[in-house]
Amino acid sequence: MDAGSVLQLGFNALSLGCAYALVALGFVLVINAVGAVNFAHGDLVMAGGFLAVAAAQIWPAPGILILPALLVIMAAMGVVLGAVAYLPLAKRPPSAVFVSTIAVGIMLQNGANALFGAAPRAGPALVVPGHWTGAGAAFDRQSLAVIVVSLILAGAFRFVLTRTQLGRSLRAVAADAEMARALGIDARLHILGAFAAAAALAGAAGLLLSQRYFVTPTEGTGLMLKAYIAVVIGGWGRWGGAVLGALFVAAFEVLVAAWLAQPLAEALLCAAVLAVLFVRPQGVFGETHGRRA
Amino acid sequence: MTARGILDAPPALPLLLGAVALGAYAAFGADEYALRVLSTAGTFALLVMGYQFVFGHLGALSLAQGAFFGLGAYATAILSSRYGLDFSVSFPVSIAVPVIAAAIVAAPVLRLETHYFALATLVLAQGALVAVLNWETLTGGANGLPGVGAVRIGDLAVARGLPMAAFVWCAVGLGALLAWRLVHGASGMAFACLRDRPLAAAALGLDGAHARHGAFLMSAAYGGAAGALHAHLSGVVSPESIEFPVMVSCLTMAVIGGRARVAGAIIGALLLAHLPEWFRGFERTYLIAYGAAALAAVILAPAGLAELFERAWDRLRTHHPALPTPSRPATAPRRAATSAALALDKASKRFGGVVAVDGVTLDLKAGEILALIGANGSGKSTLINLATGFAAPDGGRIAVDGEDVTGDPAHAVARRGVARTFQATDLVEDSSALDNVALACAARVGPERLTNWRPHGRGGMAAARAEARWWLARFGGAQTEGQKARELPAGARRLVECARAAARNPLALVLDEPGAGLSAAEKTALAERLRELARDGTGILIADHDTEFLFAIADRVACLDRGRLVALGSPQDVRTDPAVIAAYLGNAP
Amino acid sequence: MSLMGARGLALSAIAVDYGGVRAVRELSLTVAPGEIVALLGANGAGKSSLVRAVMGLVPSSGRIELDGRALQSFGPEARARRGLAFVPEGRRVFGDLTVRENLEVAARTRTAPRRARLDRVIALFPALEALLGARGWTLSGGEQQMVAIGRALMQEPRVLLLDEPSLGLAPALAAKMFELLGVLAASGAAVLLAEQNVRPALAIATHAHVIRRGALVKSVPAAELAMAGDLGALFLG
Amino acid sequence: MRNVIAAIVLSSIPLALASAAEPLRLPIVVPITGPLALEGASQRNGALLAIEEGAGGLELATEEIDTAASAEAALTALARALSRPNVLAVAATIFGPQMLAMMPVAEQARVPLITVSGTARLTELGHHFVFRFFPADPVVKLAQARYVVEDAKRSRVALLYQTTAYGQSGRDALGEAFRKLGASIVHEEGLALGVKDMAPALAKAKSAGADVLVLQLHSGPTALAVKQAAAMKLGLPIVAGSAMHQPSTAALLEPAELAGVCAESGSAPATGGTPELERFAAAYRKRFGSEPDGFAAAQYDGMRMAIAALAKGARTPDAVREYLAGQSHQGAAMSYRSDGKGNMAHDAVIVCYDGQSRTPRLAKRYANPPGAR
Repeated sequence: MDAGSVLQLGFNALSLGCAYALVALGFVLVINAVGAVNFAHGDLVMAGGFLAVAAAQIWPAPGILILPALLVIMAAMGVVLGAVAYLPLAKRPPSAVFVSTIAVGIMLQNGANALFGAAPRAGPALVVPGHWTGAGAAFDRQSLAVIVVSLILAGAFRFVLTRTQLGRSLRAVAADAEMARALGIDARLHILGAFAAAAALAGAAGLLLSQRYFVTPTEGTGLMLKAYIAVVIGGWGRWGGAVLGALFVAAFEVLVAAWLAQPLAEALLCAAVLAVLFVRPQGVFGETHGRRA
Repeated sequence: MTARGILDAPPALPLLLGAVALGAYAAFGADEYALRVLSTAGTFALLVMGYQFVFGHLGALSLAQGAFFGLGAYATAILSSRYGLDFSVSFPVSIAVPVIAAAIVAAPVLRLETHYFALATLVLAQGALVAVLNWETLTGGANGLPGVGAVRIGDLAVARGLPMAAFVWCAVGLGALLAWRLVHGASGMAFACLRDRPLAAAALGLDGAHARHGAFLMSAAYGGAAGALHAHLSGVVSPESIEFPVMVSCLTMAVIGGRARVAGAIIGALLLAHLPEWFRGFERTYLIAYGAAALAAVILAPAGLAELFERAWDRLRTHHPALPTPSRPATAPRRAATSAALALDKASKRFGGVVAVDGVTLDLKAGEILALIGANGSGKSTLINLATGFAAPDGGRIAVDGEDVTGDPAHAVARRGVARTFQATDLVEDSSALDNVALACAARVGPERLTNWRPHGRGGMAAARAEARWWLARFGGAQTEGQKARELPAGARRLVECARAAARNPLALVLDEPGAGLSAAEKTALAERLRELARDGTGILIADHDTEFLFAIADRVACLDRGRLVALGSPQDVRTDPAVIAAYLGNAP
Repeated sequence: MSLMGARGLALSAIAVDYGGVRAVRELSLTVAPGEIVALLGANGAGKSSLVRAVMGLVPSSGRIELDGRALQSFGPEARARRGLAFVPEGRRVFGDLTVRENLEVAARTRTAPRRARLDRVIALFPALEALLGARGWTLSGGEQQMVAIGRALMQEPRVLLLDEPSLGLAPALAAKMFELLGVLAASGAAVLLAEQNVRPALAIATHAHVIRRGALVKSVPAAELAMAGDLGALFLG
Repeated sequence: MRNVIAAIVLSSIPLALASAAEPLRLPIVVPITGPLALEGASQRNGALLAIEEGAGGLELATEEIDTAASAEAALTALARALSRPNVLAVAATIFGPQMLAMMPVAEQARVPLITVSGTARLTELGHHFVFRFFPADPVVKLAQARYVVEDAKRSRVALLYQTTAYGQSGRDALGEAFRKLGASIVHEEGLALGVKDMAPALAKAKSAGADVLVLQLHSGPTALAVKQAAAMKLGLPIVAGSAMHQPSTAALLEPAELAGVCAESGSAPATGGTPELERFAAAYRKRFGSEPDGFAAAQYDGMRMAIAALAKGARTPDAVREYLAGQSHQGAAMSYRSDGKGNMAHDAVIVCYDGQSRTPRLAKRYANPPGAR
């Protein structure tokens, strides 16, 4: 394979990895906020994709203009998810939340199938189509837009978490909800906020993925598993780790698959994850301190 | 068994009624379709029963149960459709294959905890799926293996419909009986303790790693059996049999039915296999209704339907089973062979930059009560953890009855004859006070027996309970013995924990703040019991904040200040020691 | 006993039950603005339960009033917003947040006042300035304690509740901490201090209450108790 | 909980009432959820259209029963279908492993299954109650391979297939066909259903020196591969499997991206070609508001043939089976006649996109290609 192809594949992997990173960030947000895995997270990504498809039908605008409205609608879905599938089970072991979110995922998946049908759908293009060529590779504008939008959203996410009072409060609730309440922070509201933000990120990822890779009702579980792997590789509960983990997963999917073969890449990813777990059970980048099991 | 006797065995009557109702429905009320759903529910019931060992009883979120199911199904499909082998051969092999796979991965995987364990098992399952999809010569690839015939044992073929449903449910019945025998009584208590209170379990000498290993293999065995039956029921085994949705169904059934009850596995499987069928009338949206129903079930009965029914049944029963007559322990208290039941030699422990215990040398003589005092943060708890194996010292040695146990895990130290209580009482909340103590009685004779995954008779637990009543009464807990631990007030919990530790007849009994939450009268009674135990030869190391209480019972008092032993001597001497007063009242500014 | 109109914190017949066992028995006391009230007693005596009950972190019965307004129906977050601040046992600094974030998160106010408050806390604990970017979990015990107290001060509370603040502090650091509480009280805060480090607590307190098994056994001006010769007996029996 | 009980009671009412009147039942047992729902929905629509057209005054009844994704679920769905009285034929799943599970049960119940599944093995196991109205893999894959070799004049094949039943069955048939035709497969790679980026596989195909790209992928992945090949300017002609002829696949792509792409199918109703097919396509568009594909047409034809048997007086499933096995039927897509094993369809078409529109033109028709039997 020539250098141009390698460059091309690296570019593709980066674009895919950036979209996965948004998925993983939302996933890790809920883990940090409530200490439980949201099994419906992949289905939220799928829902975001279909919402983008529907929005583009109503208003045929570039995806970038649809994005703000999508974020709002998805955030509302996240609040509902948190209120229905988490709050009633807040005092139960995390496995109860696993199952409640599995149930919500089933509803989302079949709801999408009933509303939109089973056919894969293409979301709206983010920007005007086109590409630049250079160094033997084609840099698709959509993929570049995916990278840019992901970076902006991940950056905004980071900014909110680290630079705003809202973000600090969210992280304080995640670290020690009781202490946060003693500081005057409404823990329930912030937990719902975490679900809202996670769903919004998932929806954004859904929009970004839907144009290039299409969206089908059944793809949620696969995306959830990828996010799960990314989050554990990156160190349970670490924001930066989740992003790097997502890039790692995408690199396997594209680069290792190109080097060897797709099924082999999949098997090797499994092996790599196991190796990481056995050698460094706290993840490649370590686990956040003071996590709640 | 008399009618009253049947009522006494809590699960027997409803289970019997349930089985009869199920049988009547299958035999008279069900058409082929209903029998199919019933049979499918049966295979899942077996799968979930297996899953309960690892997920329910030991609380480890394995995501490999679906893979075990798939491996069993593929083993049956390959053996019976390729080689036409008899059920009597293919079935045991189908159980063996996942068990062997589990045994291979167990050592590294079981070291991992919580979500790391979950992900490792998930990734292994994904790996199995990739292998099944791509090793086409063996597995038929994505097309799978068709032509798995009906169950055939010798000349006897089990026909589709009622015979197969009966066959599956006989297997469910046998599996349930075995599962129940494995996890009821003392073993069940031991698993509950390992799951909910791992520290207390280690203090009782229970080996968590060993138990998890066994549970993982058992779950694989049940998964393989369920997969084998599934193969015969479907006639085709394709990768869908090993894909993630199988695992998701299993987990959902276990949570909705009940994590650690055999009946929960059956109820969960029956309900979730039938739910989508009930909603078929909604046609294209029936799975949305199914999801909503599953969500409602987990919200309304978060501890599982089995427990919901159990509570309702408990409320219906007006009388409670008679408890066994208290009996004195048959074994004599252990005697230390050397003068020091427990000895610390220059033991040190540091956390980060802080030295919590700093070169402490201390002997606990057999038959002596040694009090440990010191302000909060002075290192008492760390010292106790070092002495009982709950923390490994950074320097120095620890010996029990003259034998070096430095660095041994807590359960091994406990097995040498060290018992302890915890500052925050560490009881199995869902068990009665009596059973909490009975577990210690059962664990005294061979704690390894409780977690070796072999069926046990009923007798053991009855004898343990009888003895536990004696211990509990001795520690003033007679009137609370039937109550669940979580319903007990703090003082009663302390006493149950003390009784539990004492019931192990230890060489060394280590008590961490046993007096907290006790009334004056209770403390007096406790002091009396401790003196008796000491007279029997037990060495007692006791830390408490109530110095009045300590000085009254101690033979010697040791005072810690910031990790160092600042005083050791008779209560009178220590009481007036300036170093002790300084340690307690704080250094003047 | 009518507490209406009293300034500061007034507790009346506070009782805390843990599953049938009384950790605090019908306990009443007041803390006026500018006053430091020490709550003394061995561990397990009920000091911690009382302080947590006042903050709303454990359910209790009885009346809790701040400047004459009843608080007991509010959750902890609402009590915090009404002027209560809490320094918990074990500090409970948010490990994943930096020191600056730990402090800022407590100031539920606009940016400008928040910055001013931060400056004031730094002025009180100059050692924190160099640590502002450090994560909570990397701090030593003493540093964490400074953060925990600083965090409470960021709320500009009218009532400061402290649960064993000197625990695990080196003597010199503990002394500084106590000194600081005096400064705070002088600026008008009501301070309720649960402490087992008796002498330094008495040195700064205006009033002292000794608790044993959940009940008040002695309530006297602090100076009086500090003079008493039987101080050791109170704890060592 | 009360809702659940209410749902049980409500859903059992139709069961109880059903036995009162006895319409002729043609249940539709196909995947309408899960990863095969797209193909299953085409089947369902085709069958529904056929049943709704009626049978000259006969009272027909149907019921959609989802087979989801597993063989086990398919068996349960079939058992549910067969639990009603008067079931004369079943529109059965496109998914091979599900068919393999259902066939012995149908054989035992003596009810014919009318399917469009391509899996070769279905009709090689000696079952007498399976009727396949879509050309089997050996037929369509041979057509696909012949088009590559004979019309496109290519001989160095890169073959990408899905690691699913559809992909692996098709790969086997393609491999055999290319071997027969003397073309060499220079690159072959299996792709999982969740794979998002096709670039690695395409790049390898190119560097292996292939002169044609042959796809045996599902709808979404086919579109992805075509789209990425266009973006990469791969420059290879693409001859894809039947998923490419589905209008929902073409809808994912820009017409320009489709230039030079061909696909096999049993028929291409969206393209039309014969009056019968155009009439079917018009009726389908009117009823469902979407474009029909070859699966829908084949399932429609199969059900129409069964209904023709009813119109001719067949009142037992055995009689319907006999009619299907012995008679010929002029359907919308082609004329059907059993080869003795239940293979009813023997024609295949190749359609190609011209880069101007999303509707392909008919490039080649392989009527009853030799070597298919």
